[in-house]
Amino acid sequence: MFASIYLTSRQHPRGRSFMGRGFAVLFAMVFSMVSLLGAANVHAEVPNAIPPIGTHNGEDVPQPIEFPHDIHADVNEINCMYCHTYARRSKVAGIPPTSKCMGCHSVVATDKPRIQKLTEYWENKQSPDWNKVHDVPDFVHFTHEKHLKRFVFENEGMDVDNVSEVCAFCHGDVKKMTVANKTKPLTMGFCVRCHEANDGPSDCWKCHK
Amino acid sequence: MQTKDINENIAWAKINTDVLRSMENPRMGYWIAVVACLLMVSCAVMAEIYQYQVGMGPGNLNWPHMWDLYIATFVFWIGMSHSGTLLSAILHIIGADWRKPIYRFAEAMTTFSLMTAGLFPIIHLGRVWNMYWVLPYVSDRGIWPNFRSPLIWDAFAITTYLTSSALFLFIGMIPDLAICRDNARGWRQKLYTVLSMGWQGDDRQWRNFRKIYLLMACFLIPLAVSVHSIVSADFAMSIMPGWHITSFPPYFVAGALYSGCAAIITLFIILRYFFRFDEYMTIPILEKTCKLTFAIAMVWSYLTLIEFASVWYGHDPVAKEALVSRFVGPYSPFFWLMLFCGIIVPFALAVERFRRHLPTMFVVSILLNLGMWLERWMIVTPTLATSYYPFAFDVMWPSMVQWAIVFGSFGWFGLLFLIFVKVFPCVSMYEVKEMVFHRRQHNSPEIAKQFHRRASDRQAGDEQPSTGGA
Amino acid sequence: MSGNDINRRDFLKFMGLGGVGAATLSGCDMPTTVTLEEGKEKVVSYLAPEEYVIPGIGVWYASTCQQCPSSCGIHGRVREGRVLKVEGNPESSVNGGGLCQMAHAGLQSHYNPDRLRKPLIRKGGTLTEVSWKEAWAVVEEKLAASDSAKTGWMTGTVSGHQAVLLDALQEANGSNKHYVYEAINNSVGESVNKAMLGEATPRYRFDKAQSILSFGADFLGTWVSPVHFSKEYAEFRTGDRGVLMVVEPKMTLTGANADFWVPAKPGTEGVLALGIANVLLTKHQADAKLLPASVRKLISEYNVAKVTEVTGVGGDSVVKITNHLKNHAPSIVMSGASAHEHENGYFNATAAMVLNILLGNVGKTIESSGAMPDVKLASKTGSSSAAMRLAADADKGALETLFITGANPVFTVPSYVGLVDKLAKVPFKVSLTSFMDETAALSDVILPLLSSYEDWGTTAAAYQPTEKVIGIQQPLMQPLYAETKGFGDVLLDLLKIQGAEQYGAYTDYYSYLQNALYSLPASVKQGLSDADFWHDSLKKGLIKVGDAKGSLSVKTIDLTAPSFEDNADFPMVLAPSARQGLWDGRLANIPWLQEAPDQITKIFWDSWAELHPSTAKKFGVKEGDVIQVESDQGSIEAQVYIYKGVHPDVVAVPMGQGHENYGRYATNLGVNPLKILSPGTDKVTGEIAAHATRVRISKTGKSSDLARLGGSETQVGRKLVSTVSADVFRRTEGGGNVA
Amino acid sequence: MKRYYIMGLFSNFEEAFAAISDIRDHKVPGVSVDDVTLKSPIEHPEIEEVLGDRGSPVPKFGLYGAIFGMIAGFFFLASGQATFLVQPSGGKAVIPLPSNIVLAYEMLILFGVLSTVIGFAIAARLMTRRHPLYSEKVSLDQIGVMLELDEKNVNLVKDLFKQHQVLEIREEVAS
Amino acid sequence: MSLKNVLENWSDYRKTHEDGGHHDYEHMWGMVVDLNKCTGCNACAVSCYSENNLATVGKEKMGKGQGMHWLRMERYWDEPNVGGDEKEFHERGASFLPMMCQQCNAATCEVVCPVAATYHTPDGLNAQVYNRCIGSRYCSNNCPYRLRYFNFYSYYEDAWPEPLNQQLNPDLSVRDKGVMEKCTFCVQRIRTAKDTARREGREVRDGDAVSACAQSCPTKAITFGDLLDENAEVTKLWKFHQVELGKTKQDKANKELRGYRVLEGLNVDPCIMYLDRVREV
Repeated sequence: MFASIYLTSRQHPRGRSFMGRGFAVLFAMVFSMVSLLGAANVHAEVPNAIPPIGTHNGEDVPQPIEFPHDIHADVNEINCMYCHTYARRSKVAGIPPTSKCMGCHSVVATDKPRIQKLTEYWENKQSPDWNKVHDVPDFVHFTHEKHLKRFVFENEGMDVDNVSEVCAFCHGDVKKMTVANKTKPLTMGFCVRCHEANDGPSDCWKCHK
Repeated sequence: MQTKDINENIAWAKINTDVLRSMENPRMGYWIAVVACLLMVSCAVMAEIYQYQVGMGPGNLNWPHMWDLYIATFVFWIGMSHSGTLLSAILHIIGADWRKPIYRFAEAMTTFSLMTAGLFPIIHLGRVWNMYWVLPYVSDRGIWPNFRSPLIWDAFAITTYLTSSALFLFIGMIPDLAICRDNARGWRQKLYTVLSMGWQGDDRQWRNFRKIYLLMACFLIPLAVSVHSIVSADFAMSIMPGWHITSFPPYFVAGALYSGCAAIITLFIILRYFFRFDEYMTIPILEKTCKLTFAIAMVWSYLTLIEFASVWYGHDPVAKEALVSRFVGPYSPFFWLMLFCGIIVPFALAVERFRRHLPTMFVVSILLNLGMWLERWMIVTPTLATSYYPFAFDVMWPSMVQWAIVFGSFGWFGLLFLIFVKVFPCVSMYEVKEMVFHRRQHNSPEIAKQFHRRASDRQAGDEQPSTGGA
Repeated sequence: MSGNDINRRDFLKFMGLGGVGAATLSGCDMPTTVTLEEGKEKVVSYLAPEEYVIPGIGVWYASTCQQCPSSCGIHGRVREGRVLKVEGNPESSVNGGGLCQMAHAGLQSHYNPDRLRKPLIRKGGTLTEVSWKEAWAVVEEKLAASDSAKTGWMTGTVSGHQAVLLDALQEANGSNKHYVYEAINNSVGESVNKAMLGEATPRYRFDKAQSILSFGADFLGTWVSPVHFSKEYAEFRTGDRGVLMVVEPKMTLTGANADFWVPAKPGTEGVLALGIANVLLTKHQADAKLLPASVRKLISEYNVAKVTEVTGVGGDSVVKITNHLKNHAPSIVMSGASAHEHENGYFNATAAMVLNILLGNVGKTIESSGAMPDVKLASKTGSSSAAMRLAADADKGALETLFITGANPVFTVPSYVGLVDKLAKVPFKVSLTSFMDETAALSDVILPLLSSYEDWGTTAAAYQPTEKVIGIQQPLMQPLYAETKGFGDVLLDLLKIQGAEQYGAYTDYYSYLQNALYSLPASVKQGLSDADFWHDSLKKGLIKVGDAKGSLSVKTIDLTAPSFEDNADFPMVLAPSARQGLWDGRLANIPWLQEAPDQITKIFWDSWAELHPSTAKKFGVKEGDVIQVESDQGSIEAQVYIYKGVHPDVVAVPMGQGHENYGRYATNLGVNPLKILSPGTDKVTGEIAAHATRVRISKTGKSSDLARLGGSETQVGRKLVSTVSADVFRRTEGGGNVA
Repeated sequence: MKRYYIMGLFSNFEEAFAAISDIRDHKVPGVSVDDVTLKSPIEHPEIEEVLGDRGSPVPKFGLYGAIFGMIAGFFFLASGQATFLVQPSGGKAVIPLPSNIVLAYEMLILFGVLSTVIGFAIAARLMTRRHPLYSEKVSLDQIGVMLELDEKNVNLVKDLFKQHQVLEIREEVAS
Repeated sequence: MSLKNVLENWSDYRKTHEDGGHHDYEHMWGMVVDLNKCTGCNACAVSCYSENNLATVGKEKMGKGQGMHWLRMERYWDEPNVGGDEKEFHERGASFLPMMCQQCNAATCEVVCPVAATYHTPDGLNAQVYNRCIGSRYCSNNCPYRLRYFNFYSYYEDAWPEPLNQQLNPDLSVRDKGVMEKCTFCVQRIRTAKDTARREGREVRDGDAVSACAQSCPTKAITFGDLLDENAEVTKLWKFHQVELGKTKQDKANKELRGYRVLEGLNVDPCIMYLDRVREV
């Protein structure tokens, strides 16, 4: 964990680092609180990236349909961006449209209760209202597009199939969850440390407008 | 007519009893005062709660009047705080021992007016709940306050000043607290035992005590000066006509000492009257204070005129307009009242008959303080009303919300002070004892001589000293 | 900024992602800056999105603005199914990318909280909400009962296929009672143009002109097509910069931009024009062969001295104007509301046109603008006489059913007409409107219409500079309220009631419109297939239909000298000035426009009375005092604003305020000057003489600060706006040596 | 051999000083003036002349505290500013000297004062238990002369005190 | 260690505005307002209201001077350097002046913010970070143009009754009480332009980013663009009128050229150039 501290307080050209190592000790305190909940997981799969540190145990969020991320992403190894298709093009990742689900589930596993519930939705032409799990304050303008560019598409040596590892930076290991729940703090400190470790922009107006 | 600062034949024991008496069984008047202060404070609290919930709008703050009474009153209270430093530190260093009976409450005033002043920058914030963001704490967000901002300088200066002056007050009180400890019963004794920190008046303690007291005095004087010049920087560092004035730092310092002394006179008279301190807070001491005040008043008046002159001859049209608008603009009545209270009224201090007449002095000192408060208002507001940009010219009159909070701040100050006078000795007993002792020595030189002889030819080791009587 | 080719209805069915949620900087709840509780906000996903719909990314769609009759082309930014912003459509020849404040505020009339969400019908005297079906049943039944030949329509300016359907409907009804009413109109000007040039709306070439003389034509603010004229004004001002001269009783936005602003006694503009003509003839030997002898004789009577005596305009000013006109040729002379709305309004307009003829502008700076190839699509421009006709017809019981849409006559027609009582004689009144207003309040059935951002339609602007276009009005988002319907759809339904079988085929107006566009001549379609043409025109937001260029020729002119008499009890004249922003009051319920200060006085959220300093001195009133303006028809009270932009004999009160029943933002705000107009119409056209009312003013003793933006009327010596002379400008930037 | 604390209370400085100077003049063998502690309600100006000059470390504390405060203050601000680079504002330098100097000045005083106080607390042996022979009279108006000495000298000193009109003598066995 | 950082980059951290500032600017967004074309029609102001979620505050508060007009259309009756105010009428009409934040490069507002909520971005913009602002209002006091506006109330609570709130622009925050705000040169549009450019793998071209006011101006009196872009319209205009950044007084070869910056003598170095109003005199 201390290693991570030194990583995050690494020097950048023209001293572009939020925090000097001088404050590493204080960081140690800040982090240790966070990391009591669990050590930061290191992602070897993602080159040129230092994953953000920090964990959070969010309570379970009830959803109209308990969508099993593990089955889709882990067992069937469906790429995250197959369903969350807007992520690479827009600031929002987007919840897959019901039509997309039906694309498969009109034939696949139609006997499962969840699928029947879904079909029901589809038949009376409505889409379920999902409850937002990863929410940031309204004055934070996070864009998925930019982050995917940095870590996936414009990141040589990065295999797009591993995109889930990049998603995991902020969304935790969704592969292991059924209904996603929040496992990263998503606080400003969380963002800032990652930005500074990975040489992200330090301009306030990048995120706050 | 009394001419001596103090009657040197007061027995030390009497000093103890007199002062300790003042700390006990409060009378009706005291409780009335407390209730009155509580009421004032509650007005302010209600106003602030309303403002907290609704926003700064109800205070009638508007574009371009972003600051008004809050900042003016803030400067006023900061100014008030300078008196204590003046009396205890400066006069201590130059060895004017007439300060001794009165510096204690002056210092208390310093601390409490700072505690009052400190509230205003917080009150005037649009988002009070985020006020801690001005502190330079290390957060994992990696953001810092903007150290260029004079408001941050204020934060630093005020905390420093508050810490130092509170410590100064406390350190200076330790021997007296020991006295209290030795005479008190019950909770008071417990309290004083803790506070007096095991003071037993042996020579080691006294020796270090003298050193630290002198040293802190030395620290406090430049601090006091810097604090108020920093407060003046809030204005002088801006580019606003009527604010961006070179002579502001000394001007503010002078104004601060001025209002401080005026406040001392007020409290002097009040305490003397209520606690029957006629033997300690004597007319001659009052007179000396008045003379000092008069001198400072003249300095201030001079700087005021210099400010006008410098703007006038500086010949910056915009700055000139701002100045003229103060003289003839919508706020001019208050401006002229300020000049009257600040420059004309103090001449009453020059007249001995007035100086020795307590009621007159009371009224005068109140007027001076009024003048000083108006001065601050007349610095803040007219500039906002007329500045570089004609389209933004505007006249704004503060609403009840602002007035209530300003009003309440006096209650808050009074409350702190009332508590102080009953819990702590508001006259420094040990120093009055010193004072009396010195006067005695001074008036009976032969005793002193004896000491000198015995000290000088000690190896001669001749006859036993004849004991001079105290 | 690309529109897209899809079936827009389907697209608009989709709910937006994240629903309604603009970011809010929550102040008091500190936690928001740290973490947020999960599962608080909802995320609604699409049912079946189109490829190009990317949540979080705005798409621009073209449409046409309906805020005022000049119908500019707009682009609307749509994100997650909500329209967020409108901008000018650069392709539109009307406004070419620019927009006025009223157009921007279209958003707030679309999202207005006071929009009617359900139909209302009058049950026992009070209007009560019912379902559309129920309301429509009432309409059907009433129509069946009534004599369809006695069906009247009062509308605002209508054009395009709505106009086509409306005509068809009235035809089916066998009725010709269509009253096109606009309180702010150029009807006098149009009739004069028609009479003298043979074209109601010729094209004014400001870009070509070197000098403009305007008799109260506020072409930058409220006259005909403000945004278009602003665009041309910019060209007029660049290069070898032209000179703008304005003659009007009260400074309008145009006057505020004039190089030379002259107030003339109200109504005497024509005389001033003749005076200028006189100077032209005597000093500049202008060629007057186009003018009949009678006119020349009349002109010769009006020498400078007499003109000064009648108009109160100094002789030097007359000469100055003339010289400018002469030295900066070619020129344009125009006349507008404050010159038209008099009993001798026609005379004033004619006199202005006479100047054009004398200066040889006709054909140079005043060109023929041709006509719509398909006349049925052409715009039906409004007039105020229409309201008088309506009142008369209603009075003599010629109307059994009256449909009112796009107009609020009860608010804008002077009270002396007694329109309220006369309308009471019409047994069945239907209002087609999005808002409850004074007129709707009187009707028996109110059918809420879709907003202009939800509805389909086509519009042909009355004033069209280059080749004629039809503006496409396409929905920018799905309707907010289920119980509302488009104007076109209502017309179709009515037609179906009338059993006009050729319309039975169309399920809704959308299909009708699509079909109508398909059936446009191939020349218009530029050889595109129907579908492509449809998509293309949706994308552009307009259809170029080409034009039949005509040519202008000076027709017969005849002038009769007017006479002016003073009125001792009512020494002053009321100028109910139109204000760009609230228009004729129809936009008064839009907070943006109420909060945007008036361009001249910088007063917001209120009415005011403008006085000249000398007048104010005479009556001993100062700024902010409340004065009473009294005519023989009643009186109004307003705060005084004093400046040197108004004629000393004139008190100017803007129109648009003083609503009694028009939404939360407009009701009980300010006063309505139109209410106290005294009887009088233009002798020739019968237009209401709104600028001719004689009034007297008196102090009420009340006084308060004006609700006005800005602390100073002057720059107090700072160099904020610095002015250079036109000569310098021409030296440095004239003749095309620009960056 | 037992050690004793002994304290004599005098009515005024003269007598007390007289007693002390006798001790200094070795009137009592084996008792030096350095064992003498003087307890008084006020500080006598010429006290050094009697007890000899006993120095005080407090000023050093003040000095070092001040120096530390200034330097640490400046670099604390500077490194804060240097690591918070979104801050460039108003065309001013990232590390602006005027403001940093002002703030360093405040830090100088703050730390100066704090360390002075700490120094005082240490040097003056504050927050230690009061001496068993402490007497309230000292805080009132009497002067105490206290010695620590061997049993054999106790009576000699008592006599000495008595010579100088001592008002009261207290003694206690030192632990 | 950051102390090392301080010492290593000392000279860099000591750069001031006169030395070209600490940033190596990527863009320098600037504007030209031609007062000869401006008719004072207010379209820009309302466009700004709709683009930037500006709250309408109603008659009473607006009258008290608590309005939120980021872009205010000013109107003056006098013509200081032409004279003629003593005439009986305002013969040369009014002087209109659209006033929005001047995005000063040496902004006095930035210096005094206690929490650095306002600072200078690498785009040469004068940023205001709403969620960092604590509402000391010092910036507004120190703005010579008085172009900063404060949320004296929670305006958003009653400025957008349902469904008006559906019009709010999700690209920027809606401000709550106690926060200072001001014209941002439509930073959200600049951001969109940059993103699009990046998506298409190219540099930002002139005209990609247009502020709401510039876009809606009927007479195109307002030109917006990047002053570092040689081909940008603004840059050309600034060149043509021989106005340069970083000067307190423009020494023009041709004194008759119209370009000037309001109150530029104050050395705040605004990024908006105004062109003189022109009249026949």
